[in-house]
Formats: sequence, structure tokens, C-alpha cells
Amino acid sequence: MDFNFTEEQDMVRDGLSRLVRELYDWETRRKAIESEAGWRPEIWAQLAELGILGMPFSEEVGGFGGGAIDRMIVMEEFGKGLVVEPFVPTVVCAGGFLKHAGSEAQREEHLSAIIDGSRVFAFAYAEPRGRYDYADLETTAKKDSDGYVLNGHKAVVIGAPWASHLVVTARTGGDRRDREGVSVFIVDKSADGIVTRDYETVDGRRASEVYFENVSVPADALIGEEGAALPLIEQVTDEAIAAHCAEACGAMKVAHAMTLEYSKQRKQFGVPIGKFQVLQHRMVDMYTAYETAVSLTYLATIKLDAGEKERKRAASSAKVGVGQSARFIGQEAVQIHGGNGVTDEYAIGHYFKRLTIFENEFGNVDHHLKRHVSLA
Amino acid sequence: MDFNFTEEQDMVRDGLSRLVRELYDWETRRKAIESEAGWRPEIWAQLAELGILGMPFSEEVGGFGGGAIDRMIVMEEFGKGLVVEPFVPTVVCAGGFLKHAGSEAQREEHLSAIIDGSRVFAFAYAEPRGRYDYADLETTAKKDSDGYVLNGHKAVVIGAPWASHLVVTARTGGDRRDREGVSVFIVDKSADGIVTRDYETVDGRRASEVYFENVSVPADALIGEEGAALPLIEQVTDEAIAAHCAEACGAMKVAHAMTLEYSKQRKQFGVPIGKFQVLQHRMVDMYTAYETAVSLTYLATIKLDAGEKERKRAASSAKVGVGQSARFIGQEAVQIHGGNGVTDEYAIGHYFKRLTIFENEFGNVDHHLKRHVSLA
Amino acid sequence: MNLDFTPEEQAFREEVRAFIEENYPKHLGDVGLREDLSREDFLAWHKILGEKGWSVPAWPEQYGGTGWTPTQRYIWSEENARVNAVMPLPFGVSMVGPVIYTFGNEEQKARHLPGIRSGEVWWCQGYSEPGAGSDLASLKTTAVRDGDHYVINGQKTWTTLAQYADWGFFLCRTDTDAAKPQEGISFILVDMKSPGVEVKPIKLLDGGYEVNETWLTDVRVPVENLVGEENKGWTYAKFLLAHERSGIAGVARSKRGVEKLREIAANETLDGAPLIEDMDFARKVSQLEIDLAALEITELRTLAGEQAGKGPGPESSILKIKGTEIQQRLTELTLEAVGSYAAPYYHSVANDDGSNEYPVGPDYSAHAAETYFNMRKTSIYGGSNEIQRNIISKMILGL
Amino acid sequence: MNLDFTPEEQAFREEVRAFIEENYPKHLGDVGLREDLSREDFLAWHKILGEKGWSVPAWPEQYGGTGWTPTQRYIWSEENARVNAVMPLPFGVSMVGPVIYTFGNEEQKARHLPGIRSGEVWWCQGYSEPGAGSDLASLKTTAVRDGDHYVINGQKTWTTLAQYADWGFFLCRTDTDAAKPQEGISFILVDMKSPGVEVKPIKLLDGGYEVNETWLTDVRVPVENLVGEENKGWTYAKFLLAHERSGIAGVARSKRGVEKLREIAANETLDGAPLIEDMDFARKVSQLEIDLAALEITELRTLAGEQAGKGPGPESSILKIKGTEIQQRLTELTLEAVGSYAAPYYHSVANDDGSNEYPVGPDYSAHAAETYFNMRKTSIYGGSNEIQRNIISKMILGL
Repeated sequence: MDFNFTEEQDMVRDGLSRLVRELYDWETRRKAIESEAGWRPEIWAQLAELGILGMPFSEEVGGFGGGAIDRMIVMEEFGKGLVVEPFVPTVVCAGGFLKHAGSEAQREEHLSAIIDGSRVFAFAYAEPRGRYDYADLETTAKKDSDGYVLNGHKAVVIGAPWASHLVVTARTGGDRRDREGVSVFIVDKSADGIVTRDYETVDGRRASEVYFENVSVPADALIGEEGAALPLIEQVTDEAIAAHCAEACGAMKVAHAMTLEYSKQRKQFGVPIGKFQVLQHRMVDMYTAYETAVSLTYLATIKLDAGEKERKRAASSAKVGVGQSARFIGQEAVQIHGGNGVTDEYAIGHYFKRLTIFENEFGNVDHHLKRHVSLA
Repeated sequence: MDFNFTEEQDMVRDGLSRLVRELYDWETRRKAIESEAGWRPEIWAQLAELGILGMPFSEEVGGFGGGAIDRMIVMEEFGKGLVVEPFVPTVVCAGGFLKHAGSEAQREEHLSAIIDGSRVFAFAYAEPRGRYDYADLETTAKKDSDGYVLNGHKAVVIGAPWASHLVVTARTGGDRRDREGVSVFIVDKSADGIVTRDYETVDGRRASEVYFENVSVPADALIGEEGAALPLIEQVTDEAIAAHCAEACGAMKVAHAMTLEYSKQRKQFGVPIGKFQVLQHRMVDMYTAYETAVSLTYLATIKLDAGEKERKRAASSAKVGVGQSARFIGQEAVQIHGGNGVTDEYAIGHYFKRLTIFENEFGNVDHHLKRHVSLA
Repeated sequence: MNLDFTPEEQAFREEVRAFIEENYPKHLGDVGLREDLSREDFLAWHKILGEKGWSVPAWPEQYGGTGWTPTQRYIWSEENARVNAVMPLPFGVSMVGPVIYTFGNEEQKARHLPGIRSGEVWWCQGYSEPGAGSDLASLKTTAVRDGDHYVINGQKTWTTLAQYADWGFFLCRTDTDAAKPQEGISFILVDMKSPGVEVKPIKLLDGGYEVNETWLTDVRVPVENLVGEENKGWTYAKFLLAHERSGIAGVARSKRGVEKLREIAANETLDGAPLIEDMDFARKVSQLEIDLAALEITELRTLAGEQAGKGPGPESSILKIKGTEIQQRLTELTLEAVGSYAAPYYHSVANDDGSNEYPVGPDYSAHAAETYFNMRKTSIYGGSNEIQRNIISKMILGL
Repeated sequence: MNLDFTPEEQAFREEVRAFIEENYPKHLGDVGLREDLSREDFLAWHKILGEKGWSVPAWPEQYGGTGWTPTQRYIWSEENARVNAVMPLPFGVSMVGPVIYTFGNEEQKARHLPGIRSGEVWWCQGYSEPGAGSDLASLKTTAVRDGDHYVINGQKTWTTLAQYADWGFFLCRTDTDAAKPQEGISFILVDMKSPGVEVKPIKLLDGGYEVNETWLTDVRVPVENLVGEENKGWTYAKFLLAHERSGIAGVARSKRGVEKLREIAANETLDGAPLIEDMDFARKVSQLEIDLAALEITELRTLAGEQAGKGPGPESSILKIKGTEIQQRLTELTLEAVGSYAAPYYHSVANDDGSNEYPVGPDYSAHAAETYFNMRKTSIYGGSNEIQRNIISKMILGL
């Protein structure tokens, strides 16, 4: 048992922490997310240069052979700065699918482009009526002579406006909600028949509704085995859950620190509000909530390579516990900030909004509590 | 809409309040519940004399024509003094069954004896494996030429050691858990084949395990229609729920007042602990929990004579809300009393224990939340 | 004790319902975020009610009140909540109006009450200041007497919808040497068109503009705009706050909210079945309904107390706490119900070209996140819920 | 970072498990309420461990500690929890022992440590006083120097299991004029058989006797029983409290408790199916398991910190709060699981004639209510959870 980080990991953390501090200050971030583009490709280039985009991949394909712990460190720092660039969709999700199930040719084609920052991905899995069930798909991929034809509507595809490519889940067989018959494809976003409606999200990112209208993709767009992708999707989304939990921990850490600082400065009735015992104890409970969230994030991260059931239990435990901490800390941080907490000007509200949407990503608390029960 | 009490109701309250104050002081109560008998028949006689035992019954049978509100007032005062005498089993339950479904002859036989205090009842409905489902019965009543033969085991029959008679639920037909086939009987406790194992309960009352071993009862032991008693049981137990909720409100009121008083006297770090904001706010939340419990008890009580669905929804709402308040107030009252809160000597622990068992009676919070859902 | 309505009360409900059905402006529909409303939208129903004589039900009849019993007022708010009506804003009707008819002079009553009743004059509240928050009494805005005028200087904040306001009521310090911060404060009416009044909207975390910062720089106000006595403004402010709290439970509106939540959850699916059939979700809705029922009866008991002659007392703090907790949980559950469609930013989606060929989620999801964010304010404003607990602790529990 | 055990650690687990299986006294079984245990029962395992040299694992090796790593100690407590072992009581092993070897003189070490290790000497703690509670420093018991003796007068309370104690460690005021209440306190060892020591059991709300009131009336104690310096007792007391808290999370024991809860819920029925298959109940068990997993990792992180040289710090307050919350929720859920059979009073049922022809509920229900009642103490003792929050607020958050 060991809870220490390696020297390399400490260096990655320090480097990213500096990057976020220097290039991601609050005003610059605000301008970027309010800009036409909504993100900064130059940050993406920086991340490529620092090797962050290539970290989880093997050295053979040009990566750095990092693991789950490294991703956790990256995401925690991103969470502290509310970084919007699509690391999870591109590196964790698309990268994950390719790593676990991509053919030699597919890796060759995509991984180096991910690592050098030239290709950006979004993960189109959610559907309007599917809620958090990855198998509850109305999107179909019908085999034809040249490959597959995709039809369907993917909802709230995070980062899609910035993406050159999409990872798409679709049904190649079986009935809606069957575990069998689910497949995963990599699709060029400029393919004919893809219509996107782009918009901002409440937590400062961009997303699209993506409509597939008879979109033809070649046979080698399929990742892994046809119709057998559900376990793969579960593996990759558990990895995304661990990553987002780490991001949430970073955001919670900052939200708590900001609140603490605010409570020491802000005076009411002649004393700093941090002197009121009720607020003191609440900030203690926030601190405890943060610490337990970190513990569960460690657990989920460490167990990613364990057996399937252990991995799922840990991921769901984290999504439940970190989700509950995120809601509690977000709400109380705003409450303790009083009126300022509900303004756009104060950063705290933005941390709250990001934590709110985090709760929903890849299944909310209820969903994962049920999943945990089913794994008892 | 009217939230006032009548003058008669105020008089009943005052009378009972005096009785509890004068005859139910803490030391006297303690001696009584620790005595061989565990209750005081002389208190029962007093209640008969004051007309309390006859209150809900019509004037024709010697009662006073009172209603649900009157019962609520009585139970609230009983709750304040943690009165152990079996008003609910005898007057609310047995009395309720007779009132709603008893034949002329059955009323004649039992009601006047209830009103004058000479006959005491216990309600034997729970079973070891039935949890809170009144239809989940393993106890059977088989029809024979002279009447019925009862077999089965009734669990935790409150007040049975003091009772001369039992109201017993049993299956006369259908399968375990069927809504049809449930019947109710009144049985003399001295009947051949009834074996009881008596014991104390953690909240200072007495109860028995009651075993029926080929107990023959006459045909007129049946109350109401054979096999159709479930709606009747639901009506009567909703009345019992309203009564126990009122009792819990009385107990919570005292528990809160004791805690408030304690917090004003008890000093730590040189000041009364009631000066600590965290405890102040907790006592505010206890107060709010009490007030909302009172509101839901009013609702359940007033709706007892409404349509079936409305009555059930209100009763379940109350059992959920009052149950949650009871747990919160009980636990926090003990916590604020510190070490003294967990001693047998301080009264607060006994209020806590009564409130704990109340939570379970006639279905706990989970059970009634589910019932509420089913009635949406 | 009973919860029944008398035949007269039933008849009243019929009358009210018919009037609403006939007269409530159709174009307002079932509004989501208030910030979508124009000034005219806000006032439309108010003006109609003004003409009918129903705009200020709670006022004494001599000033235009309807003389309704608390039960009738309860029916009134229930019926309005049924259509999620845009009610007259509280700043005139529930706040400055009662202060004026209780503490103002005849001239002030004659001048200001009609405009409040009719909905022609829009009022805003100048209480909070930056750095003051719940500690209202520490306010720094001064009003210095100069001949027949007060000269007001200072900064107010959280002035709700002041961007539309004709008049404002302001707490100003008229005696800076007073022994206690609560003393030396005056309650002054200010024409918002006066030179030196500057209103700047504050963007909120939901992206909307609902509150403002208001600067007063050498604003000259005639002394006849002082309400009551100089330096006694704190008394009127407290009076007003108790009035503000009493409507804050929002029971009728939350009941409508639960209905809407049930509709949403009936439309959303989970494992192929309606979300409302999911036990986890249904249980949370039931719990909310139970808590709301408890709040409703508690409010009715308080109203009954008022009917029996007691004014709104510290009990209203309970209503504020529980009412806002329920409102917030309602928005939490709605957010949970819409799933992934919580994420789209309404202002970004709504400002599109209007074509609806590729919609972004179902209509009911459009405001879910923004409403959730917006409603965080309810446990902060009107005296934060922590302050309400302090009030109960002191005034009811005697701690 | 990893959660794996090394092969050496795995081997250690095997060794420990085998030793426990072979040597743990069978007659102790899976004890419910501790109050059923006799003095001999309490000491049985302690004495066996003493002989094996495993009774005081955390002590420095020179005093008999095992030199185990924190991970080994973690394995040790997990393995003991598997059989729900009656562990050596903390008063000697975790409390006075560390104080004696850290601050005591050689004579004291030689005299007292062997008896603690072997389990022959039973210690009790004389800290709390009536009227003091969490405000420990306000204690009033005095020790007045009289030649070679202290003469102690005062009253202690909550002295756990003092009815069996041979020795006690007491905080006494030796300087009544000290500037602060924390000053002028001394840490004194008292032979409980000394004249003037009177122990009176306190009946608790679960019906058992676990704590006592202890009177000291002109108790003469040789001055060599003073530990460390006179008037410096507060330092030793704080040192001890931090040690007391560090084991208080009780993770291994709660894990065993969750297993037991699952067994109970598998036996109980709801609507004809095992209770554990009821989504409501299963969800609560899962939530408990998740919180327990979080606590476990948090404790391991704290242990890792200790391994890296940091002593038990204020972080242990988090473990105390979360650990006791989980213990209490576990007993709440067990109470819910047993349904109606929560009501029978164990002492009443158990004192029956022993015939089991007509049993009162399943065996596992016997202690459910009493354990629930008993465990309310955990958020009160060892510094109430409110005090722990004060500590974190001050020591970690700097508020």
C-alpha cells in the first residue's frame, strides 16, 4: 500500500499548476469562453508540447507510458483552473477506445494526431431518451457493402464544436437496451449527413446536438468487435468517471479555499463571518467532504485496472460520493459567499456550475448508487 | 378552514395535563414500569372515570361522541408524560374495529366494558415474517362447525400482558399476502391454546409473543365480514397512526423543551452551551421539525374521515414526516445532553427510546414513503 | 378544527378561477425564467387586477384592500399559482405600500398608494449595501439635511429589477453619531429619475439580469419624502421585513412546481419506462410533497394565528426557511429529471435564429439549470436562512 | 500510488489469521453487547496476545511493541475484526501506556508497563467530571501535596468499566491559582484499592452498566505516582487524546458490521422477498459501504502520513467524526432491519428462565435496539463531534 506520488508525477503536477496559473488566469479564461471559439487552441498546443496529451499512451506510438494516476493528477489541476479544453473526450475517451480496442492501423492513424494536438475528438454517446444507459440507443449503424450507415441523434456532445472527429456509439443489432449489438465508430465530423447544432453549456464549455442523417462510414471506422462494445464502453467511461472525479476534486479544493478566504475577509456584525460557529462547522464539513471525495477518487483511479466488478464498484462509489460532495460543497460555497455567490463576477459561482454539471456526466448519484447495488 | 379547538377540547386537554402532572411524575412512573405489573390499573380506572376511555364512542353505548381531534388531544398529553397504559390498543384499535364493523351484540358486549375500564385489549397483527404488511399473514383461522380454529404466532403484541382480550388478524382464505381472505377476531386471552411469552419493551411498556395453538373461538368472534377485513384494518391502523403521531408530538415537545432548558443551565467553557451558535441552530431545526410534525399530525387526523386515498396519503405523510422528526429530535436531544443524555437517570433518554420505537409502529418511514408513492 | 372550505369559500374560488381564466393575459403563458419578461409583461396582470380592485388584497379596505379573510387570500394565491401567474411585484404591494399606509402621512398616502394599486408606478428597494449583506444595520448611505431637501450619497446593491423602477425606498443614515447602528436610520422615498441616481445591472450566475447596483451621488430629495419620523427608519424596515417573509413560503407556487415536475418525470425515460415510475425518483417527489404538505399546514396555522389577531411574528422565519428549502429542492429534482439536457446554456440556445428544426432538448429542459442556479438566492435574500435561524433562536427559543 | 499488499504483507496476513483462528477464545464467539462480558472475558484475548508479544503493537519495540508498519497494523485490526474479537481495552494499551513510556520515569515504566502488556492490570481513566463534559480543562478534583503524598479530593464521572479497574490515571488540579484552566493540572496514577476511592456504576439508557461515577475522598497517593512534571498534566492529556482518537474510526469493525447487516437483511423478509433485495434498503446499505470505503482510504492516507513521520494530527478528528457517524448509521440500519423485534428489552428477555420454546425474535434482533441506544455515546465521548469540528476549524482551517 502506497499513497505517494513519484518524482515524475510531482513534476507533471508542478508543470501543469504553473501553466494554469500563468495562462489560465480568471480574466483570460473568461474572455476565451466568451469568444467566438469558446476555447483556446493555443492552450491545446501547449498541452501537446508539454506531453500532456500523449501521457497515457505507450512510447511506441509516441506517448509517455503514463497511467491512471497520471491522468488523475492532470485532471485535478485542470479542475482547479476550470480548464475547458477537451482532454477527457479526446485523450481519455477517444484515446481510451483506441488504446483498448483500436487496430494497429487505427492507432497509427489517430493516436499520433491526438498526441501532437492536431486531432480533437468528442464522444457522442448520450441520446435524448437514453439517460445514463449506454445500451439504450436509438442511433443505428446499418452495415452495407462499403461499411456502415449511421442514423440518429446524439445529445449534448461535449466539445463537439471543437472536434474534428467523433466517437459514436450506435446499435448494429439487437433491441434497444440489449447489452449485445452495441458498436463504436470513429467518424470524421465533416462527413456528409452530419448536422450539428452548437451551443454553450452552463459550465462554460461548448457542446452540440449531433444529427446523423444517412452518414456513410467505411468499415474500418468500427472500433473493436461489431456488436460487442458495451464492456469496452463501460471500461472507457469508468476511466472518464475517474478523470472527472479528479477534476471535481480540484474544483472543490479551490471552491473550499475561496470560501475559507472569503469568510476570513468578509465582515458582518463587526466580525469576519468565519468567526460564526455555524459557518465554521459548515466549512469543516465541506473540508471533510472534499477529503472523502479525494479518497474515493484515489480508489476509483487505482481500481481501473482491477477486475471488472471491482473496477465498476469503485467507479460507482466515486461517482456517488464525489457527486454528493460536489453538490454539498458547491451549494454551501455559494451560500457562504452570500449575494456575491450568485453573481457572474465572482469565480465561485462558476465552480458551482461546473460541479453541478459534473454530477450529471456519465451518470448521476442515483444511477451509480443503483449500479453499486447491482454489483453487491 | 379552522385550527381552533372547542372549549370542551381545551377542557379535556387541561384535565389530562393535570392528571399526567399530578399522577404521572417521573419517579412514580419509573416505579410503575419497573414493578411486576408494569402499569397502573388505577390510572386506567381514573381514565375511565374522566370519560377518556369512552370519548370516541357514541352516546348510545355510553360514550361521549368524541372524534379524531379529541383522540389527538388525549394522545398528545399521553406523549408528554410517556404514559404507558394501553389507550391505543384498547380504545383506538379494539374500539375502532367495534365502532366500524362490530355487530350490535359485539358492541354491546365489549364497548361498555372498554368504556368503564373493565376490559383491556391488545392488537395482535404483526408476525415474525410479515414486517408491515397487514395481509402478509401466516396465522390462520379455519372455519369449523362451532366457529373458527386459530393457529399462528403473533409478534410483539404491545400491551398483551395487561390485556383480557385480543384483537387478532388471521387468514381465513387466499394465499399469504393476498388482499382477500383476511379476517379479524376478538378473542378472550384466557382461551385454551393461547400461550404468551411476556416481556418488557425498550420504551417502558410490556408486550408478548402470542402463540395460538388450535384455539377455538365461536363464530361471533369474527368482526365484520369474513375474508374482507383488510380495508377495515387499514382504516383502524390509520387511526392508530394518527394517534401515535399525536403521542410522538407530545413527546417531542417535551424532549425539545428539556433540551432547551438543559442548554440554558449547562455550562461549558464558562458559558451556557445554549450560547453556542451551532447548538442554537440545531435547536431551531428541532423546533421546526416539531412544528412540521404537528402540522402533519393535524393533517392525518383531520383526513381520517375523508375518502380512502386521501386518508391513506395523509396518514402515510404523517408517519413519514413525524417519524423523521422523531428520529432527528430524539437523537439531537440526546447529543445536546451529552453524557447525561445516555444515562438511564435522565428522562431525555426515555423520550428518545419511546420516539425510536414509535418510528417502527404500524410501518416505518421507508414503508410509508413507498405507500405514499403508490398512492400518487 | 377542520380543513374544509365553506360553501362561501368554494363559491369564492369559482369566482376567482373564472376571473383568472377570462382575464389572465394568454401571451404570458407558463413563464419560466422571469428575466425573459419585459416591463410590460411584469405589469400586465397587475394592471388588470388594479382595475378589478384585487391588486392589493391584504391591504386595509380603506386603502383599497379586498377585505378577504386569510382563507380567501390562500385561495387567491392557489388559483394564481395554478396558471403560474406573473403576480404583482412585492416592492410596492407588500413592502413600501404597507409602510406608507401604516407610517406615512396623508399626503404620502394620497400621492403613492394609487400608483401602487394600479401598477402604474414601479418601486424598488434600496436596503442592502456592498459589505453589509445580512447585517443591514451597518449601512453607510447618508442623507444630509440641506434646507428643504435631503442630499443622499451612497451605494446600494441587490436592488431587484431597479432597471425598470420609477421610485425607490431607501434606508439612509441621517444621524451618524447614533449610539447603536440601528438608530439614526431614516426611510426615504426617492424618485429614480432624480439626477445622481445611477443603476447598473449585475449579471447573475444564471446569465440573467435581475438585480442591480445603485449609486446615489448628491441626490436631492424633498424632505416630504421622509416616511414617518427621522431616525426611526429601522422600525419601519423591520416591519417591512416581517411582511416580506410572510409570503416567502411560496406554497401554492411550489405545489404547481411539483405538478410540473411530475409532468417532466412522466415524459423522461429511464430503462425504457417513465422516470416517475422509478422508485428512487418517485420517493424523492413523495418526500417533497410530504414536506410541502407540512409547510402548507404550518402556514395555514400561522395564518389562523394572524386571523386571531396576531401579526406576522418570528414564526414567519420558519416559513421562510422551509419554503426556500423546498423551492431549492424542487429545482434540484427538476435538474436531475432532465438529465444531460441540464447542460445547454439557455441564453446560448435561445439566441439562435429561432429555427427549431434541430431542437436542443425538450422545452421543459430549457430553464432547468438556470432556475436551479437562480434559486440559490432564496436562502440568501430576505435575511439569509442563517439569519432566520438566529431570529428563531433569540425570539422564540430565548437562547 | 497503489492499494496492493506486498507478498510479505500477504504472508503476514496469513500468519495473523492462522494465529487468531487457533488461539482466539471460542467461547467469546461473536459478542453483541459488551456488557454481557465478565472481567475474565474482557481480558482473555489480551492475555493470550500478551504471551505472544502482540498486545501492544503500536508501542516502540523497546517497550514491547511489535515494530509493525502501519500497513501491518491495518491488517492486524482487519483480521481481528473478522472474528469481531474482544480487543485489549484502550485504557492501558492506547492511553496510559504511551503516556508512561513517553513522559514517565524509568521506575514507572518498569512498574506499570509489564502489567499493561500482559493484561494483568486493568486501568481506568479519570478525566471527565460532572459539569465539565467536553470542557475538560475546567476540572475541579484537587491533589494537595502533603509530605510524600498527594491527597486527592473530587469526583470523576464516565469512568469506563472502572468497576473492574486495578489502577486509574487521573487529572487533578495541583495549582488552583494558575492563570489559565489548562495550567496547574497534574497527571497522577492511583491504585483503585486505595482507601477513599469509591466507584458507583451509572445505569445507561440501554439498561447496561459500562461507566461509573468515581469519588475520591482524601485519597493518599505517593508522590512517585505523578507522571512527568507537576502542573504539566494538560500536555500529557492532549497527547493521550490524539492517540485515543486515532483508533476511533473503527473501519475494520464497521466493515464486519456491514457484513452482519447484510446477513440480517438477507434473513428478514419484505413482501415475501429478502429485505436486502428491497431497493430502498439496499441503497442505504450501498451508501453506507461507499462512505465506509471513503473513510477507509482516508484513514490509510492518514496512516501513510504517519508512516512518513507525521504524528497523529488534527486529521484524526475527521476520522472520529466520520467513523462514529458510520457506526451510528450502521446501528440505525440494523434497527430498521429487525422491524418489530426492535422493541423487546434484551435484559427482560434474556433474564427469562432460559427455555427457548417460544423465542422472542431471531437471535440477531436481540441487541439491535440496545446497540443503537448505546452507540449514541460515540458522538459524545472522546471529545464530542462538535468539539472535533471546533478542533478542525481552528487547527486545519485556521478559523
